Amino acid sequence: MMARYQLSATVTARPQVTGDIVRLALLAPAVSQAATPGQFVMVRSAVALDPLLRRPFSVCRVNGDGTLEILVKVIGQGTRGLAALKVGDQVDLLGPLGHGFVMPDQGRACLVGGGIGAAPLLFLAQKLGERLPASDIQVLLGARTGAEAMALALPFRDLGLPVQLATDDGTAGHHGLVGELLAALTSGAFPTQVYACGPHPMLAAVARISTDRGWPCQVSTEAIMACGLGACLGCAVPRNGGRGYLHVCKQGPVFEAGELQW
Amino acid sequence: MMARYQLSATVTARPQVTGDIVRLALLAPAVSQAATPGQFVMVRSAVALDPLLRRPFSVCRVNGDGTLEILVKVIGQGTRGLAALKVGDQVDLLGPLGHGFVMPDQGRACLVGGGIGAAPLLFLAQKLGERLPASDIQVLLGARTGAEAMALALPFRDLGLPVQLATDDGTAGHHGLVGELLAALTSGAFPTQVYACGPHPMLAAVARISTDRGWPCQVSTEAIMACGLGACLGCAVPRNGGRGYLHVCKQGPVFEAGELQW
Amino acid sequence: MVSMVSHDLDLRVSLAGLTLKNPVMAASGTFGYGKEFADFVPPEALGAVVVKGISLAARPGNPPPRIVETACGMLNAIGLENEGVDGFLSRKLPFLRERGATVVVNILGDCVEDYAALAARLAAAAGIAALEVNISCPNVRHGGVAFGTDPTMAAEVTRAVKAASSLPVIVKLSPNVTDIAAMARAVEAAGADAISLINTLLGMAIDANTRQPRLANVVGGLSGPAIKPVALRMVWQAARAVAIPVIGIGGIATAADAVEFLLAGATAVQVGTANFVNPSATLDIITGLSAYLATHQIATVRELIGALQL
Amino acid sequence: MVSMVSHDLDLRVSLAGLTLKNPVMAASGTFGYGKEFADFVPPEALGAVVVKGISLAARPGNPPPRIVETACGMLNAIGLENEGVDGFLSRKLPFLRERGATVVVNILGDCVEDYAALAARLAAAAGIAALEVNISCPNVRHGGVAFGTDPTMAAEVTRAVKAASSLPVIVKLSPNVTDIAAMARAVEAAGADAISLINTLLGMAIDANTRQPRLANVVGGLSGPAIKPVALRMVWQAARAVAIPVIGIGGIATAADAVEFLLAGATAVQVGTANFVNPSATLDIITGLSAYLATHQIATVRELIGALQL
Ligand SMILES: Cc1cc2nc3c(=O)[nH]c(=O)nc-3n(C[C@H](O)[C@H](O)[C@H](O)COP(=O)(O)OP(=O)(O)OC[C@H]3O[C@@H](n4cnc5c(N)ncnc54)[C@H](O)[C@@H]3O)c2cc1C
Ligand SMILES: Cc1cc2nc3c(=O)[nH]c(=O)nc-3n(C[C@H](O)[C@H](O)[C@H](O)COP(=O)(O)OP(=O)(O)OC[C@H]3O[C@@H](n4cnc5c(N)ncnc54)[C@H](O)[C@@H]3O)c2cc1C
Ligand SMILES: Cc1cc2nc3c(=O)[nH]c(=O)nc-3n(C[C@H](O)[C@H](O)[C@H](O)COP(=O)(O)O)c2cc1C
Ligand SMILES: Cc1cc2nc3c(=O)[nH]c(=O)nc-3n(C[C@H](O)[C@H](O)[C@H](O)COP(=O)(O)O)c2cc1C
Ligand code: FES
Ligand code: FES
Repeated sequence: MMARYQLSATVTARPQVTGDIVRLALLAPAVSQAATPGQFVMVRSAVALDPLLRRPFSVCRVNGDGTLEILVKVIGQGTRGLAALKVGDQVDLLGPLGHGFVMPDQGRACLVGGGIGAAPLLFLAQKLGERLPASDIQVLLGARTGAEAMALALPFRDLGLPVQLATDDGTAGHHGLVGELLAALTSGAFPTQVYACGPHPMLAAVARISTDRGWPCQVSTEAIMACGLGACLGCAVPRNGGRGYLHVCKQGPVFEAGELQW
Repeated sequence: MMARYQLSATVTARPQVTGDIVRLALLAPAVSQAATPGQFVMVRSAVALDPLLRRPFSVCRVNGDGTLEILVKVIGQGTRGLAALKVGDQVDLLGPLGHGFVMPDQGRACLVGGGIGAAPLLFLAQKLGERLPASDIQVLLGARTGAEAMALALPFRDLGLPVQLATDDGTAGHHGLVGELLAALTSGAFPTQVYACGPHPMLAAVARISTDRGWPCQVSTEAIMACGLGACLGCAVPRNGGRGYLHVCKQGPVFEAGELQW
Repeated sequence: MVSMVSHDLDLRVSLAGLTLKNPVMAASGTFGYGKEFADFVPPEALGAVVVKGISLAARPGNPPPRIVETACGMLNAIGLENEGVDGFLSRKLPFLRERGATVVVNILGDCVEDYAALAARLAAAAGIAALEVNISCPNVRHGGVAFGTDPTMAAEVTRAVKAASSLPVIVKLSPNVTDIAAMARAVEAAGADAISLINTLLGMAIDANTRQPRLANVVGGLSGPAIKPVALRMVWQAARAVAIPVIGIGGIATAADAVEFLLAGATAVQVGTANFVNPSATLDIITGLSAYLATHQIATVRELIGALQL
Repeated sequence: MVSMVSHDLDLRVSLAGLTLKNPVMAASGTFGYGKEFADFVPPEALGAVVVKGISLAARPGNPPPRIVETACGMLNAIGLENEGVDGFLSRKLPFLRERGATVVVNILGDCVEDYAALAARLAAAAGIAALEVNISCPNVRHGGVAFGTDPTMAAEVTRAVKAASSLPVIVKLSPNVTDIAAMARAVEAAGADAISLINTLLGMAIDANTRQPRLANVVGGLSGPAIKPVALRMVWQAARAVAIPVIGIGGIATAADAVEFLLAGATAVQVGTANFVNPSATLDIITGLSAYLATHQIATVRELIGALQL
């Protein structure tokens, strides 16, 4: 088991990514150094007891200066509080947690992200880029609008990776689902490993397409969490074949698509 | 019944008064205009549900620019949160509430404050100054230390009022209790009305001294409050003579000393 | 796409023979007698105003401290301070009657006869829409606890109140019981026209530094958002146990909270502690309910009652 | 004037024939089997580690969602997922035994015989200090609710467990009852060496937008700071009703919270939901207790037990 830390981290930057997504850079050298792609951190900003529980966020980038970055999309009370943080504020950070992506040393990787699901894929792309030539890493991103898709794609493009977009409203890239981009890959571009993160229906589609074509597929999943440490058993997801449950915070968040019931 | 308001007020200034007291200036023209000395406001700063209830604070000054000021002494969670506010932050304000000081048009007033109890007396001094010559308004302030006493006395002195100090540690003024300053007044300086605010034992002493000498005495009291509107009946204090209870938020916070059981 | 409250939206609900203009009531003990909140809420705008509990004779209440804040909630041990039924009728009721508010009078007594006498007295007065029988307040040694935790005694009080008055009778249940469904069934069988729940959970707080209880009464009633999950569960259980309407109470602070209780089976809700946090809470919830209906394109709030999807 | 933890400060308490190095235990279901928290808390530093509830056979638990946050608390409906007693003994217990932790095993069954069989099985294993009998978990239809809300059945389980094993037996009470003192007396009479309380309050949450329950199991157990006032009241009532030691549980997150429970009559406390908020909560509370003793110049934590000033 890797070391995990609980510490107070300072917000060193908080650029707005889209209307409802901010990027938080958190100074936490130990966590930043220990994290691997697909792992997550649990964050709490309240001084009071409401909201009570930490909220989980994928590590989306680590920097040489000891910071790690997360993308926070505003959903409810917890994320609203985090998105309202200012540079210099402190958060309570727990991590790195969970089982991340397994990375190959060769082959072609295809990263498929839906909306905020792009977050862990960015860190993955960062690390894959150290192992594979950029031309062997494809990135497919789906988003609601072109503006959101462009904003999410930007850091991938900064890594020199080609990104294909799909948007719900057709204002950038393919007008439709990101799974359709995956399904449309031509034989020369077939991946030897698919990585996916996004809303459940998207993951289910990507898992089905990958299984149909015989492409190994790793998915990063979500569940409501309390402890993040494998203790509370709150974060259960059904195991494939009806044989009980897996726990997202410990056996996941990254699973082989075949391990889960879709 | 005077009009009462619930509104969102902006913090326009927050000077630190002493180590654990800050002054908050809140932009709330309607409340600022309606408030009379001895009245209070209830303030809430949390966006979350903890802490849940508003906290009561005496109006300590109103300004021509539509702001009112409160002094906040850090005691627990609620006051800690309020003291951490920054200029530009919003608070939810309810007020003005309660029954304030009754002010004379002639005679000699003596204002006796203990620590943070100076807060409502400042507003009182401001308004008394419009009715009485400064030489007929005496201010006696008690505090733990000289530094605290000086800080609390400053705005009274700015009004041109003479202030006598008593400190627990003897580092300014009389080494002892503020009640002793009252008891030591000489006949030429006898007040026709005593006004007091401070911790319960101090109020009890001031009430006893005043009663002994036949000086009318109004005290501003505290109780834990929920509604501030006379509805919950939480803020009860025993009525003199064992005949039930009075309610601080409605019949008070200012009472004739003789109304209360000491 | 929520526009202003549309006039087509129907917030009316029927309860114990009454038609309420909307399902949002102010809970007993948290709204005084309406006048205290009149700067913020016109009492006639509410489904009903449930007044502070009234007894036959005036009661002074408990010594202070009477309240203490807890995590997302508060404890109170007011001790049922009130002016007595005569004081209520002469000094409190007229304001609400003149405003045209729907008035529900919360009553409490030390014995069955007290409840019956109160009911008879109030039935003779004009301007009262219903009685709410408080058998659940945990603060007073006689009355409260005993009636509210025993189905037989609860039924007895219910029968006595029904017999003494022609007003609709709402029986307010205590949550401090093993089987809330049994309590609900008992008072239904005894003739209750509706039930309301929950009253406060019995709780306690201690000052670690002084080593003393934070309430002079030692124990008190827990209310506020902290208790909402327990209240919602009990409303759901009670609503499935009886055919009479259920009024949901406990930690309701927003329109979404109110919708949760309606979905669980409540016909109306009462707002208590939230009035202290936001004096306009009841009005805000009414507005929020209209917005909810508009957003979800539901014509009447009655469609929500018991509409939980299992 | 609080200096570092002085070696003169005595945090030891005695309980059910055990001497605990301090009164702070980790509560069942919130601390896994100790290993999950080992990066943050050496399990041997705690008064005891109460492990997740164990049944005879493995249980898969409830479908998700299993948890939902509520105001200052959370609901859980884990459904008692566990590997069964064999899995526990072979895969979970060794770590705690090797670390020298004081291990309390929380057990649960569907019938009296299950409890007896579990007790016998665990009594034969090395490294177990005591059993905690979970008669109170509200999540499972058989077992849980019925045993924990009926004094006769609770007594029966207690007797069976005592008869089947020589280990000290702690019976963990459910708060979902009218009369907690009666439950405490019933299990004391049946031979319990100590009682622990409270388990979770039965609660519910609904998503107003989807109209569905937020837990797949519909109802779940409420825990966290929200329930502290109820827990403290029940601990106080139970401690006055029985002579055996009481372990206080419910919303404890700070040393001050722990002191409140000790003052109310608890000999030790368990920390549950707070472990999720702050993985070091148990250690922080131990440190805070030492600081409290130093500040108040109290030589032993035992002086606090039941020292509420009425
Ligand atoms: C391993 C993991 C990694 C994640 N990575 C990111 C990320 O990089 N960026 C990001 O913006 N979000 C991420 N999330 C989702 C994020 O944790 C939730 O959006 C957040 O917890 C919602 O909190 P809230 O208080 O704003 O909403 P709440 O008010 O708590 O809930 C709003 C809604 O979201 C649901 N929800 C609550 N908590 C979770 C949760 N933990 N997972 C899924 N749904 C939940 C609730 O059921 C509810 O319907 C991740 C979740 C997991 C489990
Ligand atoms: C009419 C009135 C006017 C006041 N004016 C001022 C003022 O001008 N400046 C100022 O700093 N303070 C004033 N106070 C006191 C102030 O309201 C309390 O200090 C504050 O509510 C404490 O909140 P907290 O969350 O920090 O402490 P908590 O954590 O809530 O409590 C800490 C301690 O303070 C006690 N306490 C809590 N609330 C109150 C209360 N309302 N009154 C008395 N004791 C309480 C608690 O019992 C506890 O022992 C006034 C109180 C009243 C009733
Ligand atoms: C200060 C206070 C006083 C109360 N007085 C009464 C009362 O007189 N009669 C009664 O039936 N309930 C009384 N209650 C209970 C409330 O009506 C309500 O049932 C309870 O507070 C739960 O709702 P809430 O969480 O919205 O506050 C009182 C509650 C509070 C907080
Ligand atoms: C996720 C979770 C799982 C739990 N599992 C068990 C269990 O297996 N056995 C048991 O007796 N209590 C269980 N409990 C109850 C706790 O041990 C404790 O009694 C309760 O949570 C109240 O304490 P708290 O407010 O400190 O959490 C569980 C609680 C939670 C939150
Ligand atoms: S979040 Fe607690 S086990 Fe996964
Ligand atoms: S604070 Fe509610 S009546 Fe005074």
